[in-house]
Amino acid sequence: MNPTLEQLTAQFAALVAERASVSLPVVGGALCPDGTASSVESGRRSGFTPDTSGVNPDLPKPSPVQSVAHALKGYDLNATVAPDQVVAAAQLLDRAGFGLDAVTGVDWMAQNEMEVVYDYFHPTASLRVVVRTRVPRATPELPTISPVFPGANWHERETHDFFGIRFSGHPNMKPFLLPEDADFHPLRKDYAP
Amino acid sequence: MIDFLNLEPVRILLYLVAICAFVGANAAYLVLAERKGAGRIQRRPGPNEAGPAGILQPLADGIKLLAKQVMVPPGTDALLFRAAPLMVMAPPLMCLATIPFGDSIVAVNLNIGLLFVFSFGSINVMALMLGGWASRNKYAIISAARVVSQSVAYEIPMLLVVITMLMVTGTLDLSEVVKQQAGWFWHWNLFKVWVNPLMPVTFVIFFTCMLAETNRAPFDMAEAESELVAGAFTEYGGMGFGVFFMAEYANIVVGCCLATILFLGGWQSPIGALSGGLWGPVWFLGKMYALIFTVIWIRWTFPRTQFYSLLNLSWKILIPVSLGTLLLTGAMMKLMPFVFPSLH
Amino acid sequence: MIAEKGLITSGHASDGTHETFTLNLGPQHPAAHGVLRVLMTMDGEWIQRAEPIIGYIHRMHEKMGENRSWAKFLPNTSRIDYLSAMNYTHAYVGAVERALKIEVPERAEYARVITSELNRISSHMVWWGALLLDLGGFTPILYAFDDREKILDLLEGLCGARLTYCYYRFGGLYNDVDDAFLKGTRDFVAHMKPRLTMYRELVTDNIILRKRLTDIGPISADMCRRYGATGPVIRGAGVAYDVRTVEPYSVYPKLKFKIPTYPQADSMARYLVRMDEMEQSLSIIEQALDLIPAGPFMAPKVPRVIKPPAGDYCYAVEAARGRFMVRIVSDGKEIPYRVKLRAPSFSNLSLYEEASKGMILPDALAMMGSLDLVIPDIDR
Amino acid sequence: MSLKTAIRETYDGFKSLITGMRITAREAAKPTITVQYPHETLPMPDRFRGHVKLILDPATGQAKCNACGLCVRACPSNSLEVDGAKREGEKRKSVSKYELDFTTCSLCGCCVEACPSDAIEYSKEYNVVSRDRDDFAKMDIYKRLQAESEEWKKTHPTPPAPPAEAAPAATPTPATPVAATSSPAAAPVVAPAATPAKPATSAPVPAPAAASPAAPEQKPT
Repeated sequence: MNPTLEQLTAQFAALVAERASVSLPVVGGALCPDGTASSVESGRRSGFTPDTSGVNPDLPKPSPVQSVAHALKGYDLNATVAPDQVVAAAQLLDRAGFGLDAVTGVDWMAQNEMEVVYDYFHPTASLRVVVRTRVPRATPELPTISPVFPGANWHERETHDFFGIRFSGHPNMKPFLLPEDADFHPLRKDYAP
Repeated sequence: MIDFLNLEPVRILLYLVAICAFVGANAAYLVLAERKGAGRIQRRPGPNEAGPAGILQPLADGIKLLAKQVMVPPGTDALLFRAAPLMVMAPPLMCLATIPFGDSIVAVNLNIGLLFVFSFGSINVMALMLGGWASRNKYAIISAARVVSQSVAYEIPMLLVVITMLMVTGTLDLSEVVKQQAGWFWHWNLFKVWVNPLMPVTFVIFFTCMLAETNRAPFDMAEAESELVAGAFTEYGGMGFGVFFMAEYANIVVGCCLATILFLGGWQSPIGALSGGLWGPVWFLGKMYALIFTVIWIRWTFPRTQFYSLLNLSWKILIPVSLGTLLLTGAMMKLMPFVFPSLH
Repeated sequence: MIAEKGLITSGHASDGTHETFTLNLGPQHPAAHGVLRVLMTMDGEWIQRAEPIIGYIHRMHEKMGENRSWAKFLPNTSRIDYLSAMNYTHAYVGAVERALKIEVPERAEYARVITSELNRISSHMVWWGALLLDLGGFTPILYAFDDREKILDLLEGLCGARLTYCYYRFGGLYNDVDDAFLKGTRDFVAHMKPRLTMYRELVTDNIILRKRLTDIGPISADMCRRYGATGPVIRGAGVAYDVRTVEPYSVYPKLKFKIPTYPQADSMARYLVRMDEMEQSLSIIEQALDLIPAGPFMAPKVPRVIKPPAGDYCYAVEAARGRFMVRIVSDGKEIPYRVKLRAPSFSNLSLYEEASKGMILPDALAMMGSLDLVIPDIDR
Repeated sequence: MSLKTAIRETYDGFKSLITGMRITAREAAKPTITVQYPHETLPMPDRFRGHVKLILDPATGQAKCNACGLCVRACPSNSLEVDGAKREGEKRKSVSKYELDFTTCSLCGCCVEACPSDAIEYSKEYNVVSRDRDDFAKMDIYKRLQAESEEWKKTHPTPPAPPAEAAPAATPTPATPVAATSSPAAAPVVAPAATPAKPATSAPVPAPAAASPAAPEQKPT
């Protein structure tokens, strides 16, 4: 009944392969959608050195879908999808019986991108899946997964508060943790209090 | 001088003052007893700073409440808002006038004392309802609605029990009820199982209804502070609140007095002897305060009931059972008429 | 009983003809533990919609993490959920250790398990008392605080603080567990067992409490999954999800303990799960006390300046309220690039709007109590 | 629900209520467990983390601290302000200003841990009160040390003192149960010091900052 890591990896590989035409280089498990910068270059630009420590060495090279040693990273599967695929990824995990752990962002200012990270847990199988996507920093927008996981409602509102990432189709994108009149997004790297 | 004291208006006036003082002192010191009792049960000393062992605490509380401004929130019905504390205090005072504390210590010995007490006791709910309604507060009005349905629900089994007792005693005169229970403690109505085998159950029903009627835990729906902040009293401050508080304790005193008279032999001694003169009030107050202590004990032991369990308890358990005892008593009267004093 | 309540509820709430009103519960309300506000649309005493509004004590711990060094963020972790500070520090310390690949000495790991479980018991005691306070029972909280005081004294003697311990360090502990603590803990375990029996007789068996919690606020396993509710909430729905076994950390694999689950999925099930967890925690502590080895309490090679290699690392622990996860993103510098704190109460509360629909007000508050919310944990 | 189960439930329920009342009655018979706080206090454990304090070097009667500033850097909330100056005839710097912003201090203990020369420790004072915000915003730890130092000088008239003789004066003894006294006007009022040998330190006087001997380059706080 419980999904296995292999199944999930295959399913995610298939999901990502849908966008094979826009297959993008990968930095440390994270996607670099501008496509022009090589991984080393973008790493140097941000002062971010690629990390392949937790990557299963059996896999040939870093790919958008990696199985990762839990002891090294704290999760088992790391999948990077295109921004408009997050709902498909959520549906895939919903069918496999996963629960939503958290939605959060990371501001990669040097690369001019916002990363959105979806954490999933499985109530019975010891599996943790991380789904990532990147959106341009100037227009951070991606679809909401709250119809699939109602728990995402609050997490997405929080992410919107902190990063200014808009989740289109969200039922209630009101200020959440910040004051109602707050026009700043504190977790953006260029925010100075 | 003696003639002067025997004049009826003077006697009434003196009793009135005494009853007011009794209610005031009881309210003040029952609060302290409540807090001390809660402290004991929770293994802490309770209030112990004001005076030796905290005995001046009620005074300090009283001064604090008196010194506070009485606020009338804007938009309320100011007249009713102010009237509610008065209305809540009046019924227990009236009731106490007919309670016989001893052989001859009674303000007005009415021959319809029981009826009098219950008719005035029912007014109480009006005051809480008005207070809650006039506060113009959502919590208060929810509480007011609860109080009314709770009061109605518990009036019924209580009166059914009282009718049972009426059948047993055959009189509405409270002094007469006590006189019938003279002698050893098995002459008390509580233990008269040959009159009605369910008599202890009847007492438990009466006691439960009394708790519910006086809004005491575990039935304190009116003041369910974790749900309704302070219920009907939310908007009251200072002495307005203080009067509600006093009335609660005065009602408990009335309820426990009634339980003492109806079931525990009033001012009669439990051991047959030592019943004359000053012993009367001693036994009476002893029994009454033991009941009040039980009320306090119950409050600090149980969580609050849910509202529909409270109504279920009344409609599904207490009313059928009290009807049962009523019918049983009626049957016993037909079958064994010789044990009933009312039929002699 | 459940059909009865269901009948009353649906009869009112689905009928659109009733006039509704808005009840603003909080942010200062005796039943909201802390500054939580719930905006309720009521039909009489029935709740049509209850929307929790949070953020009143939001402190932006995650931003604080981004402008101080890795070690300086340690004290913050005790202040997120102040009732299970040990567990929270454990998650953060564990994440950094995972990044630095530090091997923590066994003695330190056992000490962490003992203190974490003590902290879990003390947290459950506060919940127990507070729930009973919500239900109008005043006395249990003082009994619980009496016993909790013993835990706080033990932990104070160990690390000098009573609530915000900040006891774990990268690679070990702040100071060694002394014999006085170990002996005191043994005594506490012996003291606590009869007390738990007393708790059961006084409260758990009480008919009033059972009536108030049984069949109230059903939260199904699927709902837990969709909302990410963890901890006693999901275990009260019959799912044996516990980070200690699902993603084993520290020395938990070496210890034997049961994961209490109850399939009823109501408030009583969540209540019973926590009561059983206290017993299990006592058993874990007993085993850990027997197994704790002598040895160092700090890893030998902890760098003076913490600079985890670039990448992101997660570490999840089973805190008293459920799964607490720290995700750190490092860019190889002295200061974290991003610290994400995944708080269990946040997800547990997010299902409140759906779960409380059509409930009567006191039941909704009883259910809120059974979720065991800590508002600073939600607001972070 | 049949009548039998209804009666059964009523009976069990009633029994559970009686059990509950029996338990509270039993607890009521036990002695109280509270500490009557202002009248009696508990001893602080040895590892109690109060606010930070400077340690007196028993050999010299001066602070051990050499103002290296590691504690300042370790502090997560930037609560410390330390300055040092070279005294005449001494090679190394010694502390001349040690101010703690107690309003932001979270008592985490990072400073004590960071100290390389074990020159600071936790005090056992926990009921620190004052009417003046500045007593906390600029808590002068160095002033307290100076007061201790004065005491030390009284017991050691001829420096340098032999260390063995001086040792007891600085050995931190476990805190004794103390009554929280109302030290009259002195602010911050603190519980009497943990070491009974030094009664005069219990209430440091809020003296102006000029009293510290040499601090010409104090940064504005």
